[in-house]
Amino acid sequence: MSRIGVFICHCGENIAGTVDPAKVAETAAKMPGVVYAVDYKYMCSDPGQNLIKDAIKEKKLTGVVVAACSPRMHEPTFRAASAEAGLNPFLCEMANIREHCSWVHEKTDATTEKAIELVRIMVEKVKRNRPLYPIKVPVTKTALVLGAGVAGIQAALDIANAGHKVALVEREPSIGGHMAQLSETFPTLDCSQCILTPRMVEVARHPNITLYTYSELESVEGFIGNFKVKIRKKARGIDETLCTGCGICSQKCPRKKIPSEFEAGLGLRPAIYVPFPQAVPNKPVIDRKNCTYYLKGKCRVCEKFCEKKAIRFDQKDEIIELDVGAIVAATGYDIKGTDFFPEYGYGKYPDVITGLQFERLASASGPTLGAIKRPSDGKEPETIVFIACAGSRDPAKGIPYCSKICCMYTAKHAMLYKHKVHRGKAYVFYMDIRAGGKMYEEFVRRAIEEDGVVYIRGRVSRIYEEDGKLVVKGADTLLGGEPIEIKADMVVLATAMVANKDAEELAQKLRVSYDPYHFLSEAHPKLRPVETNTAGIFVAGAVQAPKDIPEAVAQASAAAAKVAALFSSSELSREPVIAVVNRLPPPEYSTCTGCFLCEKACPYQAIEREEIRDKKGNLIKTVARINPGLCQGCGTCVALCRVKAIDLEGFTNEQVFAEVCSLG
Amino acid sequence: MKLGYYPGCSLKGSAREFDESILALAGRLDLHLEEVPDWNCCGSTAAHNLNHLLSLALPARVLALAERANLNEILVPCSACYNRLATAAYELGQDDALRAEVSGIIDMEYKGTAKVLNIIEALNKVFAEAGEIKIAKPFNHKVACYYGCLMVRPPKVVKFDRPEEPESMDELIKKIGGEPVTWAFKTECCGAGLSVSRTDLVCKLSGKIIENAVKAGADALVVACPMCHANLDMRRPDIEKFMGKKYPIPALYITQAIGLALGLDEKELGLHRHLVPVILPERAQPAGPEKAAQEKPAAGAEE
Amino acid sequence: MAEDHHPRPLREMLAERIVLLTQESVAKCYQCGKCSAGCPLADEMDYPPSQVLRMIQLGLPELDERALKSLSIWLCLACETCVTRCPQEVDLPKIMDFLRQESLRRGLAHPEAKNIISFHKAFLDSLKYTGKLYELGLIADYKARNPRSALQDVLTAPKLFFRGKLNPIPHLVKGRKEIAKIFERAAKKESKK
Amino acid sequence: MSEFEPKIVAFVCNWCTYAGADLTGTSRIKYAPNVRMIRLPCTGRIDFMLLLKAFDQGADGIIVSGCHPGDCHYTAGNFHARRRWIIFRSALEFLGIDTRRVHFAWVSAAEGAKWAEFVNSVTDEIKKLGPYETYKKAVGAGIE
Repeated sequence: MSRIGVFICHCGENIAGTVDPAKVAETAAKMPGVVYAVDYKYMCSDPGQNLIKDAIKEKKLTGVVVAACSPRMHEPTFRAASAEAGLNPFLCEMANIREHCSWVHEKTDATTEKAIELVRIMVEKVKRNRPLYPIKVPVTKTALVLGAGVAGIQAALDIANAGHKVALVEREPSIGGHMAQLSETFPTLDCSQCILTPRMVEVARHPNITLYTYSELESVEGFIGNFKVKIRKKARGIDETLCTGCGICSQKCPRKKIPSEFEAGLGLRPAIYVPFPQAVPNKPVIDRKNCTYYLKGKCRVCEKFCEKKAIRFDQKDEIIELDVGAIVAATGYDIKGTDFFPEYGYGKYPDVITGLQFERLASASGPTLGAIKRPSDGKEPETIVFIACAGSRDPAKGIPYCSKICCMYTAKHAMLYKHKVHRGKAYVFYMDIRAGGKMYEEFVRRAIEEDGVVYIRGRVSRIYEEDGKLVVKGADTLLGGEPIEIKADMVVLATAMVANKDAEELAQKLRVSYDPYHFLSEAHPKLRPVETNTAGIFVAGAVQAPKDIPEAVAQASAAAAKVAALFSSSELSREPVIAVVNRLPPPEYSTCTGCFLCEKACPYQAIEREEIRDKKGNLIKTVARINPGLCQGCGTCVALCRVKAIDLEGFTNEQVFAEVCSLG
Repeated sequence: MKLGYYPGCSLKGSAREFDESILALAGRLDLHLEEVPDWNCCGSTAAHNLNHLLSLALPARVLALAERANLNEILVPCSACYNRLATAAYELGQDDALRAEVSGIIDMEYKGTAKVLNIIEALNKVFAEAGEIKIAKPFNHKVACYYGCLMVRPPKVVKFDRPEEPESMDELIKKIGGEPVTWAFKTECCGAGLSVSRTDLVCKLSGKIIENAVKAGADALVVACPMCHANLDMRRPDIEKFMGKKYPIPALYITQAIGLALGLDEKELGLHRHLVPVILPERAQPAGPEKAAQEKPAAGAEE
Repeated sequence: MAEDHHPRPLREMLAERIVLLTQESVAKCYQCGKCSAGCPLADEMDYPPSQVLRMIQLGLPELDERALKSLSIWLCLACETCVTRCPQEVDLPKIMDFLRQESLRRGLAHPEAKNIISFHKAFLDSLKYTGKLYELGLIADYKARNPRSALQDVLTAPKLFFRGKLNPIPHLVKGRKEIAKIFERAAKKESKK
Repeated sequence: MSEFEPKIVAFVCNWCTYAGADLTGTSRIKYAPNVRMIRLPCTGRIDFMLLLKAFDQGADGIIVSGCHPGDCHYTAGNFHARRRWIIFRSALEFLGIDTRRVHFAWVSAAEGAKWAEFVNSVTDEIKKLGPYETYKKAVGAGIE
């Protein structure tokens, strides 16, 4: 027999102004199961809370209803109070007679009548409440970081330095990502590799970081604190333990004319190669698509010359299984090529290049050792044109959004060109200059005022070749849209920053949502920028949206902080408001018939299949089981279950129907 | 193969050699052309400049007549007419209310079933059906294929192979043993509509086109539009005056080029009607036959 | 467009009439200038295409009028280059067609556009009666309207004639009555816009 | 008995509509006192037998309100609710239940005013329809 206490709050005049608390208390006292009902000026005040605590002790209450403001306001307060008095906090409910009653209705009997019914509803519910206990989930204190560009590296280092293990996975043969390809970085013009390579080395040396290069995520299972992931370690074709990285294999490899990915196609590499000199790890891979041995079945020159006998032509991909507690996705971005612009020659002009290619030209370690030479004939361009928004802000042919970094790197490119080719002429066609950021606007102004880069406000309609020059047909909208024709030697397109081709696939593997452009979605655009809608999975860098280096690094550190917080205790506890599938003694075991309609409906893949077997191990029946770690308690499965085998703690069918019945 | 045929006004007048060469080809490639009965002018630039509804109604009448005559595919050689008809079909296809209104204006129901083909599409169809074409006299010349505006733009209406630097005409030229040059003005505007009223502008635009073709080393300009031809051929004296420079390079219709390759007679193809005499320099090493041979798979691929 | 039969005041904002009668929104244009950059005649125009559009975007009567008075709208060749390359897919040629017709409705056409317009008019008039273009007649008519152009083409015309490119007699459409009707109806409806 | 005061039961989700109704309160927007709110984690939790139960208990009208499409706190619960309702509606109609008495809405946590308007409009409509006698007769359960 339940013993419910009802506590009606005046909230000063806020409730008492339109509702008659005394009458509510009086009527509540008569409700079946209610042993005590009282009204008080401010229930949330200390004396108010003591009133409740004392009543719980003296009246041996089995349930408490506080009729006051919205539970979204003070439920924690009163549940804590109940707990202090030794009552399970989930046996305390609130009737919202302020926001839903006194504040929205006139001072009439109807209003008091409504307050009474709201109380009755809650009384009927709380009678059927069961004590609940927070769910404890163990946490594996190892983080998986996907992608070892600057964001991934930063996240990995921060987590590792917080004292946790990190598995860092990179699909390319070396870590470093796009940043390793850059020449100098805006707005400080410090050399990209000079600031990045120390971090790369630190990653390689860090005792808490295990590096998986030339590896990709195969699959993810489990939930926050308890993910099981499979990593595919692609066959490098060498024994990394033996290889010293001496590089003789690359020198001797007869196939040397393969366009280098790292050089953005402007340089060449052999079939067995290390992407760039500072690569981490400094171990080669065999490019099986281009290796003579794999194509023709003979050659093996590298094998002959390798003193350590480290070449392994028969090496197979390896699948590595890891248990991790959190995942940081930092797989970065891709850029559109020059080939999708009909009006810019469908990429057929060798001297129309992308911004990334220009970075390689300008890089001291690049194919031209930092000299600006045009790809077609290696001549130094006397006139160069930069085109911003090449694909960005172009719903018709490109992408509608702004790629964010182009304004800055275009200014940088023009500046670098002027520094290297003093007498050269540099023009930038732009629509707007978006230089929001510390020292950014100043940087752009410097390019214009000190380095004499000419900015022309207008988009380029067409590029074509005539008399060995690239004719750039633009217009200057500041001259009233006057057509401007520039005969250039080289054109650099600030092509759009887009999501990786397989970003969608990654999102699906991770079970996180993504936007129409296939960038991964953050849990909240303002307040949860590094979490995803899947607990325990975080985003860092351009995988979430176009970003420059400072932003990517900041977000990476933020994600690392979130991971560290998650790892700060060996267990995490969650609200016990989750679904459960009933269990009965044999021979039923459960009313669940195993139709698994719920399985498809569950947004969190929280429904598992449990096989019930007899002692001999023969399968008796397969029933649904809800993973308490994954379930978020939406109750969709409950409503869906035809046989009412599933119920939602805190909102059980019994409770909800009782609430409805109390209206009768 | 049978196609509806809408020659349009210019092919019955200033561009009759286009008409003649098409009919000559048709004879040779067993293409049966059935003229749209009692067709009228498409309204051309004038109509869509001055009266939107008229610019839809005039083509709509032509299309409706074609529908009545059960011609569901109509060859429209003149790019200008082709563009007007295609645009009308497109706009009326988008908006039923408008279609009803226009049907009212022309006193005929326009259903929107008739499909218009430009000359390149039609030729590709014919070649595809003919399979192998016997090249009597490879058109062994360096050719600047000039597509102009109205056959390739706007993409959402005409759906040509590609809006910038199209290729299908170059492919045809290769098929007949010619050598298309890469040049920059394939789809630049010649000044079309202003031919009479602002000849000065036409000279400027067409001048640039001829200049670029010559620079690219072309022996001949090949066109698919009477307007373009008028400006590049008839206007040549004005252009030469404007540019202060002589341009002997002839401008042929694609159909004439093909005709020559198939060994048709020059008169039959109306070459004598050009203002700029069609004199093509003989070229050494007839790259023609094997070029044509190479193209066979391509021809197959088009079926 | 079918619902626009009733006359409406010509004074309302041009941008609104454009949306109403061509379903094109000038607000889509973000003034990148690509149309002006690619327009074959931009340098001949008093205002390059992007500027004409800009005037209309502001929605000020005096600028609306300036756009309608511009020579640019008459020089536009409808070569469709702009719309083919416009990142925002603004159908400028369609808008230009509208502006020309509107400028005639309001009697604001640029004086220098006189012979362009009279050529178009001559063209349509000859159509109205023949149903097909009668080039010789057209040229004659056009020259009658523009005495200044009388000497133009006197050298070319005979050449064409002797090459059989100019027909002395017009081709006539049988359904000439229908054609005339089409002209009347269309004119009536357009004038009501 | 003066004017007929309908009894309306509202099934609302905790994250959007319940919070929205809270906002109606904090912004002191007045609305008809006829509605009784049942708080659920998500409209996806709503078992439509609850609606029948509510009618059973003498409800004259029912409101089901949750997050806007795409805003569901649980990503898709509100869609499940909608889909299930489409099926359930025909069932109700088959049973001869007046579906004009069941109202759906999307009210976000920011739409306090909308909630008030919605409740008022539903109340007015139910008033027009009058008390749900037919149901009461149908189930033969005379409620007060």
